[in-house]
Amino acid sequence: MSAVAAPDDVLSVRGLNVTVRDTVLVADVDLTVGPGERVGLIGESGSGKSLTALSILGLLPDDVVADGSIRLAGVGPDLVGTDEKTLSRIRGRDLAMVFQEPMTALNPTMRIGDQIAEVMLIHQTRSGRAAARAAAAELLERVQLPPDLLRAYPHQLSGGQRQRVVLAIALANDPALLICDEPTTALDVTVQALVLDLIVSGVRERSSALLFITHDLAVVATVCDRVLVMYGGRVVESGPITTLFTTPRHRYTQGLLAASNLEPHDAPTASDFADGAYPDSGSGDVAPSSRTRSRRLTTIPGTVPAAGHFPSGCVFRNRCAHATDVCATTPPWTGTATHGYACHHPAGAQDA
Amino acid sequence: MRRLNASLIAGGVIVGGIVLMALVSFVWTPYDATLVDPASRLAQPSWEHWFGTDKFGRDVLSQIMVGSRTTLFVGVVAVGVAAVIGVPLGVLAAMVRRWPSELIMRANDLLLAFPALLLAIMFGAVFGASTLTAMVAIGIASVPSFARVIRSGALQVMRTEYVLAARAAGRQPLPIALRHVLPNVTSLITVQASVSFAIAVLAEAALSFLGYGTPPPTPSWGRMLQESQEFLFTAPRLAVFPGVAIAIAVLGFNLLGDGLRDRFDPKLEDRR
Amino acid sequence: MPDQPAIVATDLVRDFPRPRTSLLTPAPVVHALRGVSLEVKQGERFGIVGESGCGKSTLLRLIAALDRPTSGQIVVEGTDITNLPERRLRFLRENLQLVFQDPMSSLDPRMRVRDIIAEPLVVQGHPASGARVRELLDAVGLPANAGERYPHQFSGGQRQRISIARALAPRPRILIADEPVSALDVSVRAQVLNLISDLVDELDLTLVFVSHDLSVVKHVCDRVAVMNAGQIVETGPTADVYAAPQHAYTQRLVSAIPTLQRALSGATTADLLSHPAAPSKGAPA
Amino acid sequence: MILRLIERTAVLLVSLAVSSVLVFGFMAVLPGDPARVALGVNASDEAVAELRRQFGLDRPLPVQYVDWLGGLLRGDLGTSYVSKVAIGPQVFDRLQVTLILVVAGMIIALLLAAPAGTVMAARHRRLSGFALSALSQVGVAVPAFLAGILLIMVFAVKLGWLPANGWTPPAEDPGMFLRQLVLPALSLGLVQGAVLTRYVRSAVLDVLREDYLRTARAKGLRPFPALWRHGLRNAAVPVVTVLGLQLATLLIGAVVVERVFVIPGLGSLLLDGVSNRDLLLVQDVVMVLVVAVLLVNFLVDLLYVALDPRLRTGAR
Repeated sequence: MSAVAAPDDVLSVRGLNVTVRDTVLVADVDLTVGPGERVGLIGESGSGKSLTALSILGLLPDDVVADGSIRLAGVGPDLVGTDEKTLSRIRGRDLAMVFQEPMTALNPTMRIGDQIAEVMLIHQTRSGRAAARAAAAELLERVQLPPDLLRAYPHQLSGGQRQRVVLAIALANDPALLICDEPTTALDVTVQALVLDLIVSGVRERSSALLFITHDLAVVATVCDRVLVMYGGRVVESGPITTLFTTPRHRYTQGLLAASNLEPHDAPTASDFADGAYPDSGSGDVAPSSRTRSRRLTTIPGTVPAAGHFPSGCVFRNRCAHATDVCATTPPWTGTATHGYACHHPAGAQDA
Repeated sequence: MRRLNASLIAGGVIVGGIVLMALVSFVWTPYDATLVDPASRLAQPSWEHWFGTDKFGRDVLSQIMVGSRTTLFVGVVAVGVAAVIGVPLGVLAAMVRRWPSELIMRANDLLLAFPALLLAIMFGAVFGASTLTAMVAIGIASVPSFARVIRSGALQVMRTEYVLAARAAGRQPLPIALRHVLPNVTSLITVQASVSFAIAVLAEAALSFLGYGTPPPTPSWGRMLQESQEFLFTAPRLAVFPGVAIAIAVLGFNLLGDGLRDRFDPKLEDRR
Repeated sequence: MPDQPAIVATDLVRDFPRPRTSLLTPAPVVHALRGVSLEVKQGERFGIVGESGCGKSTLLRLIAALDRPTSGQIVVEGTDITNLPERRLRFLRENLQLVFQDPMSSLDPRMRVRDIIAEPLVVQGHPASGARVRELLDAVGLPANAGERYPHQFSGGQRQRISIARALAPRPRILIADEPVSALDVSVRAQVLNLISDLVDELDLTLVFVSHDLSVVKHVCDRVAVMNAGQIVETGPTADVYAAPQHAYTQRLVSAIPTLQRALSGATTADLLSHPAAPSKGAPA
Repeated sequence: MILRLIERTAVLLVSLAVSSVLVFGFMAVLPGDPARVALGVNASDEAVAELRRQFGLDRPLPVQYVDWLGGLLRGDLGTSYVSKVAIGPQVFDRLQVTLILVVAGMIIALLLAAPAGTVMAARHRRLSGFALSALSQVGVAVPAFLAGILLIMVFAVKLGWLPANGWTPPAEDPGMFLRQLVLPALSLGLVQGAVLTRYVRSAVLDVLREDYLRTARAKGLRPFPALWRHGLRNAAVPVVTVLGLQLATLLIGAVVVERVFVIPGLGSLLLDGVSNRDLLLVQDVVMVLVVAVLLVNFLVDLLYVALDPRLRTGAR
């Protein structure tokens, strides 16, 4: 991983490790986000994607420890190991975050308007209470909520409305980087559409960079320019959306794409699997009749291991049909910092 | 499991120690706990009397040992009464429709207005003070907290999909209560029993102190404290030994309760 | 009677009273279902799609006789179950089984897997032989020794397999799956969907599959009913509903679903909000 | 919100009515004859009959109940069968003493518990938090009367700083009143404070785990300001519930402390009543205590509404 970050990157994460006691949850993650760039981070449960986000924000739970390097443009020190005082000046101003669960993200005993105004008063980006309140009203309007909600309490709002309030808080100080951690997972699909659109237009208006974390391939493809795929606490592949989703190289990415493809099997991404490269050993299915053959999905055998129980070397090798002895060693990164993969037997190579 | 649960171990050791002391007292005590010995009244602690003697010359250590039986006996019966009434009430309140459930809980709340001490004094006024009235009064006064805790646990169980699945398979309410609800609230029952036990020990001590608990000559920590009061200036140790015994017993049951709670609910594990 | 429909619901209404909030106005009522009618044929794979609060869970509970409608009628395999007392629902309890959404809450943590799977058999007085439990475990792709273990020793996907085994134990003819894959990882979701598909075929089951995700329903089901605000707004073959939604709500729903195909052909978040007449409109707003 | 107030008031009134029936029923029906009890087993039948007539005990129970309840509502608690003295004035005198004691104890408990519990929660992974937590566990295990005895041993016997017992009304000698109040109020307050500390700690720990506190941190608030601005009010909601129950316990718990410090409060009146077999006095004092507890619970319910907007405005 010899990639050198471009000097103007908004966010540059190098060799990030996250551990809890003796268990490694995130290992050696490199990640850059350029100015105005929208980068996706996808992975299933236990992939370490949320911990990566919390490390950047410096809000890991008490006994969880990060090391490595996290740098934010325009901010002097490395965010890893920086004192709380410095971090708190960055959070909410240069770096903002939208969390997954809108129902609990807002203080139930404080009015919406005060909660939005607060983030501007903390960082003194507006002069005084009145200005902050006026700005709060404007922010509400930008997320398509009526200004009279300023006086409402969170329980009077629906989940989608609350998430828009959280977004308004996050965007209030025009952050250089917005991090969204599964911002629409708890929302209905029609509400998701609106929130996604507000996120994208919000960062675009401010030329903010976006780090978007999700498990949903279609969402990430719609929202982002570039994507990193995480599995077992490691980045296994990264690249521009179109390239990565049409010609995946890592076997996990390939399997994930095939498994989430619910369309009839003529999509190009699945062709690699039609030859039965993945014996569906783990699922013990009964023999498919002719009628369901068209309905069968390509699967990745087995289940996602619990944190700390991923194999050594390539974290995917115990579920991978292409795994060989060499996979017991950690696969090297092939490609550039923004486009590459870590696989001994990549798809599309001779031996595939 | 996971980390060493210090509360559970400490609580277990203390409670185990008290139970052991009570058991030993059946077969052996240094002296007969009720033996009056005018020759050695208010003796200082010595090799003959480790904790000294009281105003009648009775051996304090022997009284503490035998007193632990009273404490445990009252606790067991009181917690038993509370659990036998409170657990079914709580489960019932969780399983019936809205308004009968509301009625049960309102009645329950009303009972909260009659704390153990007040009930025991009322019982004492009417039936005369005895160990039995104390136990029953403490037990009844502990019903509301049992019912409340069990109801909220049972409500959670009733909302699970496995109860829905059992209903879809044709399980009737009573088997659901027995097969699914009760087993899943046992941890709550154990925790609550432990906490209630501590409260019962406190209440028994207070009642005996007031003269509404165990009547003489049966030794009781609370009454030992009360008898010690006239010697506060001359022999304060008479208050110290039973006082420490009460505090350790309560501490033990509270720690046990906390430890069990941490053990059963890993979410709350780091609350200690 | 092979031709009689598996489930017929007629004009189902279910109101839930809410606590009063004011003295002057009557107690508010939540209209969970406002007149739902549907018919599921024998052997059909019927999907119900809708967002949270649309009434789909209420509808399921009514069909499974776990709740009673305020008005309307439900007939399952020719028997009117609307007002049948529990003791006369035995045929339903044997012939209709459910699989739930949450793999964490759907299995009693205090029971061994074999007891969980055998519960429907025991309830209905069948001999719950070890052989039957092993057979069921095998059918859902779990090893025979899984029966000795407790639910927490399994992953989410495996728990859903256990749920499915339990549902199949009394040899039901109708399987109702309530969001069975919503809580699962994508890579595991495919396995469980395959399993359900295979079992439905193998055992000739009628499947009612409820989901918020139209793409999944489209994959699994032949026909779909789209629910919104307590009503069915559109019913039809899934492919048709997906390709050419008629009702305004369905149109909004279909266009809001992000898909890889659309994204890769240039769809943006703004397109999710537009109507599906032109699904890939190109330029960002 | 008005509906809630009406509902709560209705619950209070029904609770009061039911508990009055319970108290009356328990004292009147179960034990047999209060006149016999008052006069003792050796009294002649004529004397007992005379007493029954004098106090209207020969009337049907419902009539007696209505009479008693009517008296209660007018503030007339009747006349003692034993001392033949009006009970009302005694009870209200004694109630004042007990209330002073309980309120002083509660203030000490709160002053102790709020900061200690918060610090324990905020530092629950550090040694200081653990040490405070262990200390509070020990505090919980000490009954108030034992704390009283220990305080007397240290501050009255050993150091001689404060009087060991006694009570002086504040109007008579404010200095003495305060000096005598310190130890009993402390013995109630320290113990209740320890109990309350555990609840404050657990409420604050709960709040610390809430998503909105993480949101507050993500806004740029440092841990303590985040807890102060967003946590305390939310943590107060469960603590207030406990506070209500605690006040009830404290009212009754004062009985024992009054005995230790020889204070003429409601508790000692109750105990005197019991030992003098003065059943009407016992019945009245019990009823007054129960009314006090129910009133406290009612006020706590209202405080709840003030703290939590979710109870004030209906959901959307």
